[in-house]
Parts: sequence; C-alpha cells; structure tokens
Amino acid sequence: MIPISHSPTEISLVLCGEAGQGIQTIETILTNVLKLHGYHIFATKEYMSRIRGGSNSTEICVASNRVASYVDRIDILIPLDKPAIDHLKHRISPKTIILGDQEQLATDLPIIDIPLTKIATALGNHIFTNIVAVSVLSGLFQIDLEMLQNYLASYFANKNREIVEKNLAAAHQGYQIAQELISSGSINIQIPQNPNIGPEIIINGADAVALGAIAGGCNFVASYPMSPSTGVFTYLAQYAPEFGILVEQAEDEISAINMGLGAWYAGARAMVTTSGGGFDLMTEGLSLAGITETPMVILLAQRPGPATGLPTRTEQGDLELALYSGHGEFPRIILTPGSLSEAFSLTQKAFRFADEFQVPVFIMADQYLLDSFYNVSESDLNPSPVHSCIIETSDNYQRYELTSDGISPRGIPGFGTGLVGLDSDEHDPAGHITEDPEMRIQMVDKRLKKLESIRNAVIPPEFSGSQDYQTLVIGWGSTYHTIKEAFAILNCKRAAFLHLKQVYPLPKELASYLKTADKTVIVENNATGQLAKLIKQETGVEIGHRILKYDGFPFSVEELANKLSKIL
Amino acid sequence: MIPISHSPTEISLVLCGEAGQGIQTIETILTNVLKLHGYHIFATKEYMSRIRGGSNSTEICVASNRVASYVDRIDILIPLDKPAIDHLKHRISPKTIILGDQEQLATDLPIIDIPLTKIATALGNHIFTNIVAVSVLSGLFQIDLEMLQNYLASYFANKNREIVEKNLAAAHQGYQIAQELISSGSINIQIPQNPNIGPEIIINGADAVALGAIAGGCNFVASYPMSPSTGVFTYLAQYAPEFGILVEQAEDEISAINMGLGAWYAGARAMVTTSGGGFDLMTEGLSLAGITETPMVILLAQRPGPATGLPTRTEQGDLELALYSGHGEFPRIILTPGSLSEAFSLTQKAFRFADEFQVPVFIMADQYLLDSFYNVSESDLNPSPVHSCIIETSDNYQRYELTSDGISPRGIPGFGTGLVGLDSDEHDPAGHITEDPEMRIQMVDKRLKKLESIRNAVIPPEFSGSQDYQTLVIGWGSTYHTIKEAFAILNCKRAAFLHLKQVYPLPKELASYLKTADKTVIVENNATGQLAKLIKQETGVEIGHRILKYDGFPFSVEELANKLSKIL
Amino acid sequence: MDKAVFKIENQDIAWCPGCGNYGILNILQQALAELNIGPESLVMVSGIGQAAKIPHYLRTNFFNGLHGRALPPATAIKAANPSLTVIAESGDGDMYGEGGNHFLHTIRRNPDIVNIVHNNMIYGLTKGQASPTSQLGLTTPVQTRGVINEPFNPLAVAIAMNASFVARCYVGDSVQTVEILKKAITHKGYALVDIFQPCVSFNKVNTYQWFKEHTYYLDNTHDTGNRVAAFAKAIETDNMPLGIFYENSKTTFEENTGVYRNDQRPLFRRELDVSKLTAAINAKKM
Amino acid sequence: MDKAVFKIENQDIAWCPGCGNYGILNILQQALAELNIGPESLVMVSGIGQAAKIPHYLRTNFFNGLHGRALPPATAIKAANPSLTVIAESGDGDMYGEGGNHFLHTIRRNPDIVNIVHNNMIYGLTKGQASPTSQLGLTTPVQTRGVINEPFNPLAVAIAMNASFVARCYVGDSVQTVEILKKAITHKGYALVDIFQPCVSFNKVNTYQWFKEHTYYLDNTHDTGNRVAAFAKAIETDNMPLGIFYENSKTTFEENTGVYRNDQRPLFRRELDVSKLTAAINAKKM
Ligand SMILES: Cc1ncc(C[n+]2csc(CCOP(=O)(O)OP(=O)(O)O)c2C)c(N)n1
Ligand SMILES: Cc1ncc(C[n+]2csc(CCOP(=O)(O)OP(=O)(O)O)c2C)c(N)n1
Ligand code: SF4
Ligand code: SF4
Ligand SMILES: [Mg+2]
Ligand SMILES: [Mg+2]
Repeated sequence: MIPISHSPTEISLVLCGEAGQGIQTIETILTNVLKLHGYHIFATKEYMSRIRGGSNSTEICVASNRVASYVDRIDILIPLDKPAIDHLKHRISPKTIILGDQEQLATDLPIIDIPLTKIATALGNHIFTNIVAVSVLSGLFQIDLEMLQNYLASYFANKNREIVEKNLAAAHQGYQIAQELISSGSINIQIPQNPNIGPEIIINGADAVALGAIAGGCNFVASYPMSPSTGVFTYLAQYAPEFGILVEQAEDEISAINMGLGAWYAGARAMVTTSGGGFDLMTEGLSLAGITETPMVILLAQRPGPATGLPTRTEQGDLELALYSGHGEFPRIILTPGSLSEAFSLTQKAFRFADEFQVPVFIMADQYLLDSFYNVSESDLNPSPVHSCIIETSDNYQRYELTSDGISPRGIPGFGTGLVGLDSDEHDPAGHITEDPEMRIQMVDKRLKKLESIRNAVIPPEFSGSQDYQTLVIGWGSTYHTIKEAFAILNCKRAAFLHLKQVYPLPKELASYLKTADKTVIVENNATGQLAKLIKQETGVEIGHRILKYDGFPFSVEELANKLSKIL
Repeated sequence: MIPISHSPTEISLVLCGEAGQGIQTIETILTNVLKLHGYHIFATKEYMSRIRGGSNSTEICVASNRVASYVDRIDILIPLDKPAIDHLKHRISPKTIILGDQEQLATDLPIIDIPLTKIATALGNHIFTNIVAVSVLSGLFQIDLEMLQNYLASYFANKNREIVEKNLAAAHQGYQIAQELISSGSINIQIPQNPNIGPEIIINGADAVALGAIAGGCNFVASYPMSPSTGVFTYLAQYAPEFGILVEQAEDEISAINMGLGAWYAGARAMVTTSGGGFDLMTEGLSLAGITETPMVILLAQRPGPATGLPTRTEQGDLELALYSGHGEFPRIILTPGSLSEAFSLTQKAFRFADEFQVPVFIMADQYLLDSFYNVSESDLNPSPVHSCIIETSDNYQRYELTSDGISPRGIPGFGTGLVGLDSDEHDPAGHITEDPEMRIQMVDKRLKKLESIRNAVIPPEFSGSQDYQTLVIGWGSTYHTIKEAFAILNCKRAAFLHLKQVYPLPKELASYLKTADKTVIVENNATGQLAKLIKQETGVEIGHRILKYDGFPFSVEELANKLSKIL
Repeated sequence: MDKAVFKIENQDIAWCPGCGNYGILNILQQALAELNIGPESLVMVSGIGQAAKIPHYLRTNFFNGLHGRALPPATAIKAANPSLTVIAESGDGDMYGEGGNHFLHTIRRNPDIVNIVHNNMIYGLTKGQASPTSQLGLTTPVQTRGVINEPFNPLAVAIAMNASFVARCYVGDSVQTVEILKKAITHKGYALVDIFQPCVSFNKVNTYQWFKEHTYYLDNTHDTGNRVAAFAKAIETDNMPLGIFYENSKTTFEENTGVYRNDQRPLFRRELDVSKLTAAINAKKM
Repeated sequence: MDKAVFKIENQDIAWCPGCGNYGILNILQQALAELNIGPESLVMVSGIGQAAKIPHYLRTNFFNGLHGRALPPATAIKAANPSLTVIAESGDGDMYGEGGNHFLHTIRRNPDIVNIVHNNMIYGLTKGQASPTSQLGLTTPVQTRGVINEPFNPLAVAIAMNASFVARCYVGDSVQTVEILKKAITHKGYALVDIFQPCVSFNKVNTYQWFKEHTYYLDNTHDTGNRVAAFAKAIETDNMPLGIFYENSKTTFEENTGVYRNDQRPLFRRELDVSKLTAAINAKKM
C-alpha cells in the first residue's frame, strides 16, 4: 500500500521467530531507540501459548505522525527462522522487503541476504541474532550508533561485561550491514523525524492500567495469574515496594475477589485482575459486592473463549459476561478504554466510581490493548489526587442507612466509634439478617436506585467525523485507534465514529446519536455482536451492519477500512 | 372473597407455627387424606432460613376443581403459636375463621377455641398438637376417621407402637372437636367431592423434576446442597438404589459440574442441581461444556439474591444469569417449567436436548415451584423410552468432525475402536489444541450453527384466552398457574395469556403473538423484568406493562388479578 | 471487661434450643472479655451456615460473607489493618468443604487471625447432609447408604501444613475451651480451633454424650512443639484428644508482605503521593 | 506392549527443550507399555498448564479440561466406567493451587485413579510466578521480594488425609520412576505420584542439579504401612526423600457408591426400565 520508495510517513516492521528467541527484547529496544530518535512508534505482539518454539511476531510501526494500530501490511520483514515466513505468508506482498539469512530461510521469495546467524555465531552465541537484527534496522533508520550502544549498555546493565561488549559489537556489525544496504541503494528510508517525540513515554496497555490503578489510590491487589491480565498484576507487583501496595497471589480467583472485598471493607482500595475463566469463578464474589455494596475494581482482560480457548490471543467476547454475571439483581459499571490514555484515566476513575457508588466497576480490556505499546505524552497520563469517600463513624452508625439516592455513607471498622456490619443475606440498615418482605423491597430499591446517580455520571462517548453524518460507526474498547485510522484512510464525508468509553450504563446521548443516523454500523471483535445486542435492548435500535471478527486477532486498519468501505 | 358460608368450591387452610413444629408433617398428611377423600388439593410452604423457631406456614387449598396456585385469602387459619397471628396479620380478614388455643394465642381477634395443647399435653407430649390440628380439619371436611387413622398408621409405621397409638388417639380427639364444631353450627364446609381424584398422584415440583430426570435417563448426579435445589438432589438420592443412579455430594459446585462433564464424557447422563450462588461457581464449567460440546443438564433453582439473599424464599431473578453466564460465546437451552407436569416432561426433554445438541440445558425453577404440591393424574407424568445419541466409534473417529449442522457424532472412550479427545482450548476436529485462525473460525461457526437446529426444536409456548385478544400477558416458569387462575377470576374477553416453557432460544411464534397485541404485559417475579429485556433484544418489541414482584414471595392469585385488572 | 459489652438487645437467635452453638457464643464472649478485646477493635468474619450466623449474635464489627469464603476476607482485613483482632468463624462444611482450598492456603500465609470451626459433623442449615467431617456410615437424606468418604481430619492436615497453632475443643467443657481460645487469640499467627459442637436437630449420632465418651484431654507430657508427635495424636480417631496439639512461632503474613516495614499505619490512613507517581511516569521517558 | 503404540506422528510439542516434562512423558509411556495398558482403555485427564498439555502428546483418549479441575472429571470418568484406566495429570499450580480443594476431597473419595503431579515449583505456562510448592525466598516477577508463604507439602497432606498410595519421584531417575509409577497404576485406589520436574525456563533455583543434591531414596527400612513414620519422612525438607512413602488398602469410590454392587456394566451400557419408573410414580397414588 505505501511502498517504501514513495517517501512514506509510516513504515511497518515485522520481526518473527520462535518463542524464546527474544522478540520481546527486540521490541523493547527498537521502540525505544526509534522514539528517542524522533519517531512515533506503535508495537503489537502476537504469540502462542507456549514458552519456546512456535511462531511469535511483533509488528512495529514507525511514523512521523502518531500511529497506534495494527496494520496487515508488512513493509520490512525480518524472519528469524524458517517457519516465520510460512506463519506470515498471508501478509507478505510483493512490496514487502524481506531481510534475512538466505541460507537458513531457504525460501523462493526474494530476500535481501544479511548474515544474522553468521555474525551471532562468530560472536559466540546464537542469541546475539536479535541484537544484530535490531541494529540493522536502527542503522536503516539512521539512528546514531552511539545512542543505540548507550541504550544497549543500560538495557544490559545487569549482565556481565563480556555479554555487554558482545552486544555492542553485534550492534556495530548490524550497522555496517545497514550502511551497505543504504549505499547499495537496496533500501532507502526517509521518514521525517520530530524532536518533540524524544521525551515522550512508551508504555503498553498493561502498564497504563497499573499506573491508573495507582493513581486511583490502589493499595491492595489480590489476583491469580491469567493471560492477558498477568501483565497488570506483574506491573503492580513491581511498583508495590515504592507505593506500599499489598500484592498477594491468591490460591484461586475466588479467594482473590473475596480478599479484595475484605480489603475494601477494612478501608483499603483493592483491585483484582483476571480473564474470562478466572472471572467466572469470581462471579459469586461479584454478587457479594452487589448485595453488600462493597466497592470493587475488576480488570477483566479478555481473550478468546469459551473455556481455555486461545489463551494468548485477543477478543471482545466477554461483554455480556460483565453485564450479567453474578446472580441476583444489582448495579455495576463497565468502562471500556480504547487508548493508553484512557486505560490510565478510566482505571483511575474506576476507583473513584467504586468508592463513590459502592458498586463493582469493570475495566474491560483485551490482549491487544494490554500488550500494545506506543508513545504518549506526559499529559496523557495525568494523575489527580485521590479523594476517599470513607467516613469516620459515630455511635449509632448503620452501614446500610436508607438514603434518598440509595447511597449510604461508608464506614470501616476501627475508624470512629460505630460498628460496621456487612452481610451477604438480605439485611436491615445495621447489616443484620432480615426476612421481612418490606425491608427486602426497600433494600432492593435502594441498591437499584444507585443506578440513577451512576447514569448521571456516565463517561460520555467520543464523537469524531462529520457532524452532518449519515452513517454512524460504533465501537468500544480496543478498536478505537483502528477505527480512527480506517476513517482517516477512507476519508469519508458523511460518516462519523462514536467510541464508547463506558458501555454500562450506556451514555444517554447514544440514543440521539443513533436517531440522527441513516445507517448504523458496529465494529466488535467477537462473533455475536454483544454491544449491538445491548444497544437494541436499551434503545430499541437495531444496528444495521455488524463488522465482527473472532479468529483471535485484532482488526487491522486495512481490513477494517475495506469492510467499512463496502458499507459507507 | 369466597366466604365459607356461601357453599364455596374452594377453601384455603393455613397452618402456621415455628420451624420444628411439624408444619411439613401436617402438610403431607392433610394433602394426602384430603385427596384420598376426593378433593383437589394444592399446598405451598413458606419458611425461614432456620431450623427451629421463627414463623413458617403452609397454605392448603382444597377444592372441587383443579387448584394449583397460591392465594392470599385465608378461609381457615390454625395458628400453632402466638407469633403466627402477627406473622400472617396482613392476610387475615374478617371472614377468616381462626381455630386455636385461645389461652395460648392471647389475641383480640375472634377465635374458635380448640384445646390443641391441652389434648396434646394430656397425651404426654406437645408434639401431638399437629396431629390434633390435622384431625380437626379432617373432621371438618368429613373425612372418614378410619381412613385418616389408617393413613396415620402407615405414615408412622417406623415409629414405636406407643407413639402410633397416641397419634391415633390424638386423631380421635380431633375428630370429636370437629363434630362439635359442625353440630354447633360454627363451621359448615360443603365442597363437592370427586371420587376420580382419589387415585391421583400428589407430588411437588422437586419430585417432579427428579422423576423427570430419571425419565430422561439420568444416572449420575453430582451436587452440593443449596436451597431450594436440595429437594431434587435428595429425591434423586432416595431413588438412587432403585434406579442405579450414582449420587455424589461434591466438595463444592465447581467439582460438581466438572464431575458431571466427566460423567457425560464417559457415557453417563449427568445432572447437577444448584441455586444462583452455587451456579456462579459452575459458570467456568458451563463454558467448558460450551467449547467441548459436552452435554449437561443443570437445575437452576432460583431464590432471591444477590449473594445469600433470602435463602428460603422465591424469585425469578436469575434468567439473565442463565442466559449469559460462562465466558465466551456458545449456545445453550433454557427451559422454564410452569407446572408439575412440565417440571417432569421438560426435565426429561432436557436430557434429550443435551444429548442431541451437545449443549448445556437449564431447567429454571424456583422455590415456589419446587416446594409446591398438588395432585396430578398419571398421564401428567408420562415417561417415554430414553434414546441415547452415543455412537460406537471406529478407527479414525474425530470427536469434533465438521458437519453441515455443526453437530458431530458423539463417541465415548471404551466404546468402539476410536479414541475420544476432549479439549478446553480451541481445538481441531480430533480435539487437539490449535491456534490456527481458520480452524478457530470454523469451530466457532460450528458451535454457533447448532443454534439453528436448536431453534427448530424449540418447545412452543402455551397460548390460552381469547384468540381475538387485544392484550397479551406473558409469563414464564412458575407463574403459570397463578396467571391462569387470575385470568379465570377476571374473565376478561379480549385478553390472552402466553406461557413460555422455553425462553432460550425464544420460540419463533412469539413475534407474531406480540404483533397481534395492542397491549403487552409481562409478569415476572423479579425487580428488573429480565424476560421483557430479552424479548426486546430478540424481537425489538418493548413490553408495555411490567408486573414485577421481588419481596421473596410468589404472586398470589388475588394480587395478580388486581394488578392485571388495572391494565386489561 | 464484662462480656455484657457484646450483648445485643431483643435479639431472635435462629439456632435450635439445646444446640452447641450457644455454648460457643458464650465461650467466645467470655474469652474476648477476659482478654479485654472490645467490640470496636474486633471483626468477626464468617461464611454461611448455622455456625456462620454467630457474628449477628454479638455486638461487634462483622463481615458475614459467602459460604466457604470467610478466610480470604479475614486475611485481607487483618492485612489492611493489623490493629484489628480478626476471628474467622464458620461451620465444618463451610471451612473444610466449600472453603477447603482457602483453609490450606490461609495456613500457608499465616495471617495473625483465629479460625474457629464449629465442627458438628453435619450440614446444619441445609438440613442434615454429610459434612467433610461426618463419620463413615452416618446416614442422611443424601447419604442414604451411609457416608462412604474418609472423614476429613482438620488437625492432621493443619499439622501437615505446619500451621502455627492447632487446637481442638469440646463445647461441653466451657472452662477449658475458654482457656484454649484465649491462647489461640493471643498466639501470633494463624490459629485453628476446631470445636466439637453437637447438632441436636440433625446429627443423632455425634451427641453431647457421644463427644464426652469419645474425647480426652492431651496431658502435659504432650510436647506441642513436636510436629510428628502432634500428628500421631491427631490421627487418633477412636478416642479423640482435645487441647493444643501443635504450636510454632513464625512471622505473620502482614509482616511478610513488607507493607508495614517502614510504615505502621493501616492502609486506610495512607495517602497516595501524587508527585511520586508523576516521577515514576516520567522515569519512562527514557 | 511397545510404547510406540502411544506415538503421534509429526507432532509439535510445545515444551521447552531440556524441560523435565519430556522425561515424564517418556516414563509414563514406558510404564503403561510395560503394564500392557493400551490407548483405547486409557483416559488421560488434565487441567491447564505446561504439564497439563501431556495428553496431547500420547495417542489415547483424553479429557483436557479446566485449570485446576482434573480430579473431579477423572473421578467421574472412572465411576461411570470402571473398566477404564484413568490418570489425572497436571502441574503443581493446577493440582495444589487452583485445584487444592479437589485434591483434598478426591483423596477422601479414593477413586481408583492415579494422580501425577509435575512438581516444578513454579507456574510455567504463565511465565514464572510462584506455585504453592515454590521454596521460601524464591523471587519471581510477582513475588518480587521472594516467596513469603510456607511451601505446600503435598505428601504430608496426602498422608494426613490417609491417602491410599503416596509417592514422590524425580524425573531425572527414569528407571526408579517407571517402577514407582507402575506400582501406583496397579495399586487399587487413589495414588499420588508427585514428580520433581525442573522447569529450565523459569525456575533457575530448582534445577536438575539442585534436585539431585536435595533428594535421596527411602531405603527398605521404611515401612510404607506406618502413617506416622511416613509423615516424619514427608516433613523432611532439607534433603527430601523419594520413593513410596505410604500405602494402605481401602475400598474404592466406585465400589462404595453401590452402583456396581449388582451390575458390573458401565453406566453407558445400561438402560432405563420405564416400567420400573411408572411403578415408582404409581406408588405415589397412596
Ligand atoms: C455457594 C453455596 N453453596 C451452597 C450453599 C448452601 N449452604 C448454606 S449453609 C451450607 C452448609 C452448612 O454446613 P456447615 O458449614 O457445617 O454449617 P452448620 O449449619 O452445620 O453450622 C450450605 C451447603 C450456599 N449458601 N452457598
Ligand atoms: C481459572 C484459570 N485461572 C488461571 C489460568 C491461567 N493459568 C494457566 S496454567 C497456569 C499455571 C500453570 O502452573 P502449573 O499448574 O504449575 O503448570 P506448569 O505450567 O508449571 O506445568 C495458570 C495460572 C487458567 N487457565 N484458568
Ligand atoms: S440445626 Fe443443628 S447446628 Fe443448626 S442450630 Fe440446630 S442444632 Fe444447632
Ligand atoms: S516453561 Fe518450564 S515447565 Fe514449561 S515447558 Fe518450559 S521448561 Fe518445561
Ligand atoms: Mg456443620
Ligand atoms: Mg508448575
């Protein structure tokens, strides 16, 4: 699509090899040096559910303008082993430049031969291959060798000196290859740099959620590892000593959420991180949060189900799970970040909402969002002070005092002179078991009434495109940037895009947005159009066109543009 | 409403006392002798979540015509202790005849004094009170004393002889009191008998489900006790030796459903019984049933939530839970019996559906349906032979063979020469893990495609009332008889009632029924109108009127008639 | 302190007359009062069952959560605010059946809480099914041919897990039970107190009489520091020992998490230092 | 029988080169072949994790279910068809963490199955968090300050539960492990075989070398019928014994359920006698 020779503003690099070959290392180093050099970058990984072997790849988009979505197109491919080419064959076009070890790859495709393995082996170990590859690419983008070497030195700071030296040597040799490729005219990359990018921040979705949680005052995390939620859990564990966060790996997800509820009860601000199958096990606890009006923040990191499904792939298949799981009837809030900035700000907000309305709040993310990196500016991650809603109790404190908006001031044990009773049975204002039908009705009404306040606080959707639209495209969560970029490509005059940052309760303005449209389109990374069903249920509007994908991969910009172009 | 003096065809008796006073015994004996005597009977209990103390009651309706629903009206009340009167005060009208121990009750209400306690104490133990009460009532209905005594003798057959004798003496004395009441003209009950009723069967919903399961070929039950599902589990345990059913009390609900899946995999026909909170814990297993296409039958016995809620009361609050729980996307079937006959036949059918479509099938019941007794004829419980869909495998058997309707022949290990592989990951036809996007799409499509066959097999709703209706009233599950009886009272000309026996997938004919109506009404025993939401989502029709109840009690006929009369 | 501080006026207790639960309620109040632990600094955590209703019968803070799930919130409550005294209390079905996994892993964590189990060898609230501790052969409406699964031995398992305090009591002896309970409460670390409690409504085998006849107290020759000896005592099932079987001293979960290493304040008293967060974010610029 | 019967052509094994899992796969096939147990009469049941992928690597029937949930279906499969040989096999996280409650209660049931646990003291598939058996102090990306919870001792707990066969092996010694595994398979009743298996990718402490240095075999003075002696051996944690710790003979779950008392046929071969059901319904007329 955008041939390299046509002085592009964006290039997509893909590196592919087996698990254990260091794709992650390549990704980290390349994105950082490219950014420092003044490029916008976006990187997304796809990997198999195994530790070694198979085929994993990372795509790194390098651009003059902000870039944040997955594209099918591969401008430059570095296959690190033979299966890599087969793994990516559907994405290789005649315009794809393949750089690699001709001998090792043994393919009919035209290849620019670079002796990755030979250099690495000469340095004494196959593992230097990835640094050679990184360096060739850095050289092609004309990054200062010294900058790269400085970066490598700090990256490998805790390795022994010999290894550091060899990495630096590998970098040097990679650069020489790049120089030859440039001077021979084989490759000529000319993308304008932007010096303002250098001081930006590179993070991924998982880190953005973790930082957002800290910004929300999170000081207690109990979780059980499960892809793709583990990243957030791990980041929080890493930040724990600095921020005094109590991090505990629970024996199972049931324990995790029940710990979380105990923590909130005692005045902490807790979060649990999980994925669909683990969340199923938390649903009785969710219901407990519901009747006891205990705040809870849940990261529901989606991957393709049912059951174990595709553990390391992506999907948006658990919206209805978040909407309806947990027995009985009680309110909840579902936030659906679409960008790193939203991942940060909505997670921060989740703690505020949970504390204020005393309901469970979901952050719905997915593997694609959590594992994707790009550069953001400092202002995209802007913490504001935490305001806790806990009150100091007095003598006759009643945890479930009946109030006009259904929200009772929340006390905790050991703070004030009152006693705090919490009960999973239907209860009276003091939290004691009741079977009185009148009290039951009052308590159900009280809990459901909170939805009114919640509706008034809904985070509004983001509208973009033509004010005077005929077609309205709706998306939620991680499809945000991809839809935006597809719109940019299509450049359609009478279409608009509505990105939902909160899907439950649905924002009030949705109905009028829908009413204005002649044609409605939903984009969902699942097989049944779960948001479309919710919209129909809540607004009565049947979404006309559904663009769905459920093979475990995110939409690519081209694919989506293509599908949209048929409808718009 | 129907005063006793007006030669009624139906009388409602209520007996109320504390837990442990033998309300259950009273209910069993009275319903049986009244039926043997030639009356239709209906009995429903309400009880607290405790073993002793509190106030529990049973209502027994005695009638010439079939009767099967709860009424508020109390024609004759026997309070067995002082708190009973307070407990039922909102249902006591000036027309209610109260029979009881004046001294003990110490109330201002007019009471026909009968020395229950004195007689019992004279016989040596307070526990004979309930037999005296039973006998007074039997006498008032002019049941043959000998018949009652025969029944008592067999009921207490495994007690020692002295206790049997004393019970018979208690009966005798109760009869004398009844004779005096009749001859003094205090009470005069004249309800026509019907000798055909004698040979009918009295069972409750729990027993009907248990027998339906056996009729469905159930030979494996793994459950964890939880009200109101425990009755079915207990009945099955009681039938187990006779029918060779393997019954195991699991350590938790997670184990129960995973055992059930293992059992189906190995060729058994398994069922699990639970309620909302326990079911939450089964939802990961539900998702496993989904991706592995393993049949499963789940009794979801509803009670008011969230969490522990009101453990012994009734509600229809878990429809959305059944609809959407378990992560990922896969088909399921939800059956909603409204009568004992349906409890039997739909449970039988559930096994057939599960086996044929290889999906989880829910039987949604609730405390009200499961704990209510009435007499049914033999033809209402009509087992048909079980046809198993298991095939004998041959050498190259593939469990998940791709077929045109998505249904793969189901083999089991040890039957045939093939091997049977089952996998919770996305898998290929042989059941082995795959991460191939094409295979993923094929398998998702395969599973979802089964919904077509399932839709074609949907159990049609029951329509009653005017063909030429303006108003359509819709109900599901246990509200069936109550809505029918309310219709009978209201005698409305331009209204019809549609009872859904299966709510998912919704029956196709629903849409046209809705289209014909000017006004639509839904009756649900929950706070948010969950079926109405599903109907809107599936048909686009917004139900105009919602009659909801969520205080833990079922609708009464009068209450419902009253609410309907305001709408119709 | 007078145990009257725990009294709730006009309350309707949902237990059966004669039930062993009353004795435990009384013993608990007595032990707390003797240790001067008042309602404000105490949190009772329970699951669901007859035993688990106990927090409603004494005036204090309570977290009456889900069936089987008392231990995780109890651990978290103590960890979020170590100045609270936390008691997790439920029935045998709740703790050893539904909650079995938490039982294991809470012992591994060793939070400074007391875990009281009302062991009536039956499911009371759901009307008499077998519990994990039901004896072989006991018939119930579900176990119609009698219990077939090996009874769960909570003491042996707790000792196998190297729990930091393991004791068994019999509610019929309130004097000794109060003493043992006081030791459990003052013990630093996780303390299991399994209390034999007759269920007069559903367990017609394991009655007051039966427990009296099938138990005896460990004498002072028993070395509570000897894990193997404690185990040997724990697997005596004909005549079952009462008393403290095993004790050790370990650091607690709260201590080990490190959260209180440099700051003694409970979590709710701390505030996020936004500038620190900003600094952490800015550190990612390079 | 030649273990080649289990071979699957052209398969791509997802384990890391050098992983102890390969050894276990090999040992298992060897033991089965020596016992003449062929693919058709075998069912491998597993959960989720690296170890739990094993059923995909030998040709047989398999039920690869949920993380932590291998034992309940394994119990049910054996109970539904006792003529099958059932092996439940998973990792330490799966069996002792997520599945801890089933571990306890399966032992109580005593189904005639073998429970093989790949004990690598780490969560492999999710990239190296602590497992219940991780040693104190081990640092991981989540346990950044080192493991703080007392390691789970599966043997001690199994012995405390009076499991009917309890053994520990080390994959590095395939000869002895095959022998022990064969005994476990032929043993009637539940048999635990915990196998030390180095995870070369994530556990850099408990390596082949480490296991070799920290284990020794029980000698023939050890009495496998002595529960207390077995317990004493099980709690040795500096130098850990290998071999069969404990054995007893009990009736199995399948036998105890009574379903096979008068009818040996597996459940799938039986049919409902409709007339019997009609009779049961009609009995309710009175
Ligand atoms: C998830 C879940 N499953 C089942 C139940 C039903 N249930 C309530 S109490 C109980 C057992 C009570 O036995 P135990 O813990 O021994 O307490 P006891 O009543 O004997 O004191 C059960 C099964 C429940 N509330 N929640
Ligand atoms: C309910 C649930 N929670 C979490 C996971 C994620 N998960 C998969 S494997 C695994 C741990 C694996 O560790 P172990 O059982 O020791 O096996 P190993 O990989 O070490 O062989 C986890 C946490 C899951 N699949 N399901
Ligand atoms: S049922 Fe048993 S345990 Fe429960 S209160 Fe009654 S006697 Fe006590
Ligand atoms: S991650 Fe560890 S346990 Fe898993 S295959 Fe690799 S070495 Fe083996
Ligand atoms: Mg109990
Ligand atoms: Mg492991």
